[in-house]
Amino acid sequence: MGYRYEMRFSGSGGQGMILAGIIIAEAASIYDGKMASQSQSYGPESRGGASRSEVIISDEEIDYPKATSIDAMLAMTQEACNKYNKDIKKDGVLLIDSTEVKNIPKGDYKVYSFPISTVARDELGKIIVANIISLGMIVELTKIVSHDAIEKAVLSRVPPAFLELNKKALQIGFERARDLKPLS
Amino acid sequence: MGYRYEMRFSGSGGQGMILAGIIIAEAASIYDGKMASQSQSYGPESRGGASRSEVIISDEEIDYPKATSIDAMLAMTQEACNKYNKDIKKDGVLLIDSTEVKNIPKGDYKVYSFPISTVARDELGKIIVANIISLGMIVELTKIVSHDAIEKAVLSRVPPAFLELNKKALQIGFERARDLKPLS
Amino acid sequence: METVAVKKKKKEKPVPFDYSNYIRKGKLPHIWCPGCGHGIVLKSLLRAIATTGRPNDDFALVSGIGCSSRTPGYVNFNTLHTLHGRALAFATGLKMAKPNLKVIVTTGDGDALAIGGNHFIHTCRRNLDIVIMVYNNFIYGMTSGQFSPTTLPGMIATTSRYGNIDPPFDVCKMAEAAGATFVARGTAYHYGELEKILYEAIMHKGTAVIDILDSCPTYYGRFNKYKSAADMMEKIEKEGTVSVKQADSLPLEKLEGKLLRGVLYNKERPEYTAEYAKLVEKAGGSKPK
Amino acid sequence: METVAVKKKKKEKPVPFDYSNYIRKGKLPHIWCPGCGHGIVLKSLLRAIATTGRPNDDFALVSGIGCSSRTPGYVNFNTLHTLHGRALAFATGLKMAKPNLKVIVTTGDGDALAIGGNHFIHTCRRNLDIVIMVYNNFIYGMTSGQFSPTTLPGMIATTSRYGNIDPPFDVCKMAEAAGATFVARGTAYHYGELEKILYEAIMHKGTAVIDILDSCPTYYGRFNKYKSAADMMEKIEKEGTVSVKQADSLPLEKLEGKLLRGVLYNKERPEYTAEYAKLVEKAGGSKPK
Amino acid sequence: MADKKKKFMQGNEACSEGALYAGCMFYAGYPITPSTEVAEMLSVRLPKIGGVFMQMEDEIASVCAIIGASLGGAKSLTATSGPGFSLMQEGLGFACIAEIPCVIVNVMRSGPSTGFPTGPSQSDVMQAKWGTHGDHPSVVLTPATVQEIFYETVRAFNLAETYRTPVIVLYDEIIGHMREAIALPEPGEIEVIERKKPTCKPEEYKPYAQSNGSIAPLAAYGEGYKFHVTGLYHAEDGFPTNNTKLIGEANERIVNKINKNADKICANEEFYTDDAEIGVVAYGVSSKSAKFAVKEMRKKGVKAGLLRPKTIWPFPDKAVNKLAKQVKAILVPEMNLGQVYYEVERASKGQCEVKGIFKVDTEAIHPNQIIEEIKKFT
Amino acid sequence: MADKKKKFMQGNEACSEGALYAGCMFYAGYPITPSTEVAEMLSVRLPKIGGVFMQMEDEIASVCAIIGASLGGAKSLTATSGPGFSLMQEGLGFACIAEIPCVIVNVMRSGPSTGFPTGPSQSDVMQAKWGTHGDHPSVVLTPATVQEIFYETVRAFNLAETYRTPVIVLYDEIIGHMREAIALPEPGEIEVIERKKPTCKPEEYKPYAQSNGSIAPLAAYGEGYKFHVTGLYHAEDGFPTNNTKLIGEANERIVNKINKNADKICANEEFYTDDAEIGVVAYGVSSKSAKFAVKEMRKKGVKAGLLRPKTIWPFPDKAVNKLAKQVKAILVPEMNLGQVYYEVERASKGQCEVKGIFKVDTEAIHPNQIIEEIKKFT
Amino acid sequence: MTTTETEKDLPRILIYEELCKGCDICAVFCPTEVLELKGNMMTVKNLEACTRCQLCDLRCPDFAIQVF
Amino acid sequence: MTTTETEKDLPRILIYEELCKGCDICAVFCPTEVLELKGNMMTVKNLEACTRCQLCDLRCPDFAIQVF
Ligand SMILES: Cc1ncc(C[n+]2csc(CCOP(=O)(O)OP(=O)(O)O)c2C)c(N)n1
Ligand SMILES: Cc1ncc(C[n+]2csc(CCOP(=O)(O)OP(=O)(O)O)c2C)c(N)n1
Ligand code: SF4
Ligand code: SF4
Ligand code: SF4
Ligand code: SF4
Ligand code: SF4
Ligand code: SF4
Ligand SMILES: [Mg+2]
Ligand SMILES: [Mg+2]
Repeated sequence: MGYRYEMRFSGSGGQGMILAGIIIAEAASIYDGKMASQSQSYGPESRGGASRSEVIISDEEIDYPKATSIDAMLAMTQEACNKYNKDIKKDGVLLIDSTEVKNIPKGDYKVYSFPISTVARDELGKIIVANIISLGMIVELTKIVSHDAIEKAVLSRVPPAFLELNKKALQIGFERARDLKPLS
Repeated sequence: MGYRYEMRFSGSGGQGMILAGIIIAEAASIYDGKMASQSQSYGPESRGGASRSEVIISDEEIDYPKATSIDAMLAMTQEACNKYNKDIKKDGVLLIDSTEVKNIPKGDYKVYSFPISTVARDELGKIIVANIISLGMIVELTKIVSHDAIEKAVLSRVPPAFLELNKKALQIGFERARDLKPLS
Repeated sequence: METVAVKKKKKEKPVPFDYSNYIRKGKLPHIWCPGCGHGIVLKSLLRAIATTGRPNDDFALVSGIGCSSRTPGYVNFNTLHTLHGRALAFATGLKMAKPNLKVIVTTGDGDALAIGGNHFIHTCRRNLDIVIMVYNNFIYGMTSGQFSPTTLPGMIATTSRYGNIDPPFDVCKMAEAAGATFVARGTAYHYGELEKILYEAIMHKGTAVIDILDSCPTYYGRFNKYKSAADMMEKIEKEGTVSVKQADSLPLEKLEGKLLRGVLYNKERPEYTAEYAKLVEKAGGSKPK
Repeated sequence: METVAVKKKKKEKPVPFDYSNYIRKGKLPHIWCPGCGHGIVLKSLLRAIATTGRPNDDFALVSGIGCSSRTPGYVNFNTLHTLHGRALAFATGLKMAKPNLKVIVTTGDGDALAIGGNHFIHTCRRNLDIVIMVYNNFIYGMTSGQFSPTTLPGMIATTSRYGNIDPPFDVCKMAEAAGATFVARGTAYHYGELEKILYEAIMHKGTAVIDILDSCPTYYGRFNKYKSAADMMEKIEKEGTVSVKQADSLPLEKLEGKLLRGVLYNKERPEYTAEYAKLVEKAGGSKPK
Repeated sequence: MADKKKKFMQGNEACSEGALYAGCMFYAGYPITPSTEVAEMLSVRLPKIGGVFMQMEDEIASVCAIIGASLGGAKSLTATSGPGFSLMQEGLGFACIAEIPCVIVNVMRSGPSTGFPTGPSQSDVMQAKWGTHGDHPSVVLTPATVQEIFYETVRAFNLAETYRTPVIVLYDEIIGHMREAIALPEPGEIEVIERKKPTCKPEEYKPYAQSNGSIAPLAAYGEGYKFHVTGLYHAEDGFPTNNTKLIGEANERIVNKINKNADKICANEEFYTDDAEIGVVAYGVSSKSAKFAVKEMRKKGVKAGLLRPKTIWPFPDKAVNKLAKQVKAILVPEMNLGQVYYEVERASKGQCEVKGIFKVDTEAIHPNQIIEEIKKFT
Repeated sequence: MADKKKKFMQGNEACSEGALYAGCMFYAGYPITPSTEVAEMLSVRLPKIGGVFMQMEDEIASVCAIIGASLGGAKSLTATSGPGFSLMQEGLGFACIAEIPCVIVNVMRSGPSTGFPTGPSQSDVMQAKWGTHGDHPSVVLTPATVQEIFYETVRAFNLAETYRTPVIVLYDEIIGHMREAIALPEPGEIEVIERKKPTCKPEEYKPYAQSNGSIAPLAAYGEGYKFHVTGLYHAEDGFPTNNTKLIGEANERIVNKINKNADKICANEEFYTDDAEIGVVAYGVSSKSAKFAVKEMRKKGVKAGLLRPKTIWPFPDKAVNKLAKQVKAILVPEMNLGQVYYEVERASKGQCEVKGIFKVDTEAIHPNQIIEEIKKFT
Repeated sequence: MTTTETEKDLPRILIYEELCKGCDICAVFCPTEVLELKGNMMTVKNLEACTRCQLCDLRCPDFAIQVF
Repeated sequence: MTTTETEKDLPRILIYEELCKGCDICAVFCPTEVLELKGNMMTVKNLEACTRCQLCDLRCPDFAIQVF
């Protein structure tokens, strides 16, 4: 049987975590020819609170769509980080937005820290593209989908007026992740 | 085990067949100290159409409240007579209102015929007491409850203004049935 | 037509209206009690439909549950007898799926206004092209005489033995407030006026509500000491109402406690199927063959 | 109160209203989105309740389901958060069982008028002593922005991407037609006026309906290109309305397309629990200890 | 000569007498055949004792109103039949999750939809358990005589108060409209359980507090406790929670408070089951036919026996299983197309043959029909 | 490089795509989490093809409207979740007795009552069979993947038309909101069954005619047939009847037309059941966990096998019974407190142990939970 | 069905026995007292007086009477 | 919670940080432009100008601002 790669995107409602999951799953399944499924969970109001989006990528039919042992996780808020880090597997990847996450969880996995929101605001002037920057970083760190696929997937999901902005955000993500070292 | 006496009162909706059943069952159970149950069935509109009321009298708990093998039946209309005469047992009693029932069913039971409605209208001036006349007749013919019990039961169910009328109707019933012979 | 009654010895030979094209063969007698007004209302409707000259298949009669709701079973149209209170919801689906059908809902005061009140106000709000005939006999006839949302205070019903304390709806006021664009009141007694109102209602494009004062001699009549079906028609429908036309010329004290008859409200406003057709056009769609 | 805003440099030290007696400890922040008008409405209600001087335990707040219906969870009264659309039915049972409770229903345009429309008109009909606050934000907020029975034609919602074609209810007109004896309209923007109306509604004996124009910036605002929560309040609540008092003195063209604010209808009519008490007396019963 | 203690009355009347005996002070309903007499009688009786009778706009409003009234402290009741019962399902679920005692009577008629409104059936018995969405507790009583309707209505109120849950009394048109002489007990003669109210300080009151399986007292509104009730999953204090653990526990708790007490809630009549070789499991009107049949068979020396559940939900698994061990076959006569039959099949675990006797033509099952089937196994 | 034939979409979106593929031209609904996306998507798509999208005042109106529209000749759909599904029960029964094809989607959330609206569950599966009053037919499909939601929605319309009955598509929030890439077939690629319309003369048309079990064609209103439809029991001509024999037959017929065709309607996936020694019966989202678990166990050499019903009602009695004969135990993982579990217990007839794995905390059942249970039997 | 004579110019009044329920409405509202209820059946008592105004037909709830 | 100085006769404006959702309503409707949104948090920009009119409090949906 084939492989099963599990990812989790977590943050607070409104940070685009679900969209991030959708984009990477679409990149994998539509543009990279793999199998992928994306699912999520949220509070009773379907607004606000900690939110998470999970993506499974595989080369065969995906049975169980939820994370069992996570290969890579993104945490954009402290609350989400605390609540959702438990299932990261040994040697897995945790990328945190250091703008928000101050207490770094301890675990048997690699933690990458980067001020994603700050960069989004200061360098791109739009905090809402923080999720796209993170996508670039996660892809660069994990190589789970191709640059080409993720770019196509991002561009197919954003309104025309924001194409350039998102392209730039993705590139920033790729670049900054390239030299990033895990905390030790 | 004890006896089980089954009666059926049938006619059209509005002829007081259900009331007749209630009265005799009440006579048996409240005033004669027996067990009795009364049940009925009617069409989807709970108005009009053929209607029937069944009474079971016994000296022990009554399990099945519907007629299985009828000891005595009253038929006030042709339709009811045709529809409901099937279950009369051998040597049972069928009393028909000859004002309405012209085709007399054939069976292994005794048929008593009497122009009940005509007498009610002509002698008492009120067709609605036809059911009370029939009660008197049925009681006289079957002796299933005492005269005293049926009288009490009738009087407890009618408005004060009509006490005399109903008393008279019942008496007429007793009397006319006394000398009535079954058709042969 | 009413006036014909007082002209004496007018012996020209009129031809009685022939209902046979509209009544389903073998379905009469209907289940309604002797003297029940529902039959009179039905006949007015059939004459009104005849006046339109449209074929029977152009009409759908939809009802809920109740004595009044038994109407569709007797008549030779597309007929649908549904759930208590839900006639308008079924009718809405049918009308939207087949906008060319003229949909007429025959319903009771209980069916339309008690359990069905929500569909009533929402149909009016949308101004969907449906005729709503409320056979208003102030009681739940079918279930043997409980008070309804139109029963007047003080009246007796099986669940108001001490006299009803529930205030009644004014059906017409409600219909108008909810958005109906044709609102009228008729009675079974004024069969001819009713026929005319129903004809207008059918010709109207939009939600048409007709509050039809009607009588249930078996329960409402009996409980409330009306002497007969005719007595009820006389007291409730004839003496209890005054036509809008007459109302203007009557002194106020003569109007007291009386309900107005006739067309009470009649306005044009975009009708829902028409609006929907525009929406389809906007979306780039077109009705498929 | 509005006028205070324009008086400059009026620096007396007023004491801000203290909500702590009415807000349940530890329940804030509430779940409502940034800029959601529901919080403003709630605050007006709490000040109105305070004005009555009655203890908290005299009040029951009942709601259905929706963002607006979350109100009871935050406040220190007898509180009941029920089923979508059914708040008034629960409230009716509660009020009849405990007539001394002042029952206030906090509901939304969807909760009260879509699924709950029938209970709405029947509560009004009975004139049961309940205050019905309709937090009218023209949308189903809780389910993420579908159009509601008060959404104006042309507006965008998740189920009306081509522009809404459903005509809206006039909540006040409906309430009056159905039988409510106190009918008013307020807005979150006019918080002070609203507080006064709510106070009057609470003091009123009978069904009191308040149509409260309110805003959902997250959906209605975003879909319909309002710039901000404040922008919605400005355009819909401030510019879109005129108070009944001002209305008289304004030229007709200034009133066009505007909704009236203030108490629109206020009449005495027998209230239901009072009528029921009379019925009990008539039947020879008396309230048991 | 008249038996003073006995009154001749209809099943539906016995139901309202039972409610009054149990202390019911609030009725809300919407008329529907064949249950309407319950409402009609209470509309006369309740005002006489200062109780409330409300005719609501529909059945949804009715069930919601009785829950509201119950929160106002009144024992409350509604009665309906199939179509109305279907409409009450959402409200019923609310009473389950919010744990509000109330009693719902369903006098079964012939369905689905409008069906044959004046005809009897037993075809809502599975709906009575599964009709509302989500996992929920079900307590459903199935009296079989007029007298028993009285008793079981009292018991329904008692169970509702004991377990803080809605209880359903389920019988059919035949029993509802049947008349028999019944004995009305004097006050105090049979037990009436009153609602447990809190005695703690208001600040300390937790309306859903859990201490080893006991059921928290329920305050009435307006009596100083000012608590919160919601149909969302909630914590012990009654306020909504997003905590998935608490949600899971809350759901299990409301279901288990009934299931774990099944032995106390179940009540069966065993009739000649001791030595039975052929079993009949029947409830309500069909158990009457079955009893008749069993008696007849016993007269003929056939060892037939009847197990008659008076509580149909929770289902008497144990009793049925025991019977299944012992008999060759179990017959299940029902006025439906097979409902409790499936449960008997399940609980029998293949230990004996299980055969249904189904009838949906709106006539009661004739005892002979059962006798014929019994004979096949002799 | 992109796979042109594949589209990445949500379960609820696949449902609306399936409906459109099947020829649905009418949707009426009332928003409710987590089903709302079906409505939202169809509100955009239907007008584009001249179809009708109606947002009704509530769920009762919605289900009634789709039945009305179906009588107008349109294939029609509504989608809802628990509370709305409870409200639709009476209407559902009408569609059953009047035999009007339509499709109802229930995206299950956590209940009862409001519960936890954004949380998944599988707790309406018994309600889907028994929710309405009276004996009635039930056809309920339980897809388990986004792709399958598409297929099963098409199949639901096909079954509705074939058997003239309402069909329910039942899945949970997880699958409804999950996204996967799915293949949308070209028109004609999978079968779409159109409604059989009468060809006889209008005078001769009997909308409920019975000739040896075949199902009568259904005319549309306004197309010349002028027939009568009622929720009362009716004769072949559609008019109400008081004839008890006809009533009984009518009720049996509508139930049997489904039960007798169960083999055609049932559809199971069998996964390693051939030689299985431990069986798992699971549907919907729990079958995903189960499959994962079975695969893991097979890797370890444990002979586990999964039976996955895609049609949950009529229940796959035969398949379960067969499995029960062969295995030591059947595990039934469900996101509820035991529903299909009881059916498996019943159908197994005591031939093997049956054990439920229940979870109602709104989190999917973890495969490890199933693995642990499987291990107990090895 | 009973029908009155049609000789000369007299009106012909048709009463459908199988439909008439004897509600008396036609008789009460007949302006010239032509009709009379006998038992449960409507009958013609004074044909001469009939004006053919049709009120009886128009108010009959049961499709039970016609006048030609 | 941030609170502005109370020295002299200056108003004291309390903004409850854990409650403020940064909706900007208070600032927009403040007649004297005392307030300013910074990020997601309301702040005081010009205390001097405050008239203690309370409009900010009265229109704050979140119980997040008070002026003494
Ligand atoms: C859901 C439901 N509730 C109640 C009933 C019982 N029911 C049938 S008809 C009716 C009232 C009918 O009254 P109305 O609509 O005024 O008609 P009428 O019989 O007076 O003409 C009622 C309560 C039902 N069939 N279905
Ligand atoms: C029976 C039922 N149907 C649908 C829903 C879903 N639902 C929850 S709230 C809501 C609408 C709320 O709108 P409104 O009452 O206007 O309140 P708002 O959120 O706008 O304040 C809907 C449709 C439900 N909970 N129950
Ligand atoms: S019960 Fe009343 S409404 Fe029904 S048919 Fe008889 S008279 Fe008419
Ligand atoms: S969604 Fe709209 S109504 Fe609901 S809390 Fe947010 S802003 Fe308010
Ligand atoms: S036609 Fe006129 S006059 Fe002649 S019987 Fe009829 S109502 Fe009387
Ligand atoms: S009105 Fe019609 S039904 Fe009534 S008595 Fe006259 S003919 Fe007969
Ligand atoms: S009190 Fe008035 S002036 Fe001061 S900050 Fe608030 S709104 Fe501005
Ligand atoms: S109005 Fe309240 S919540 Fe909004 S920004 Fe001002 S203080 Fe914050
Ligand atoms: Mg009526
Ligand atoms: Mg709203």
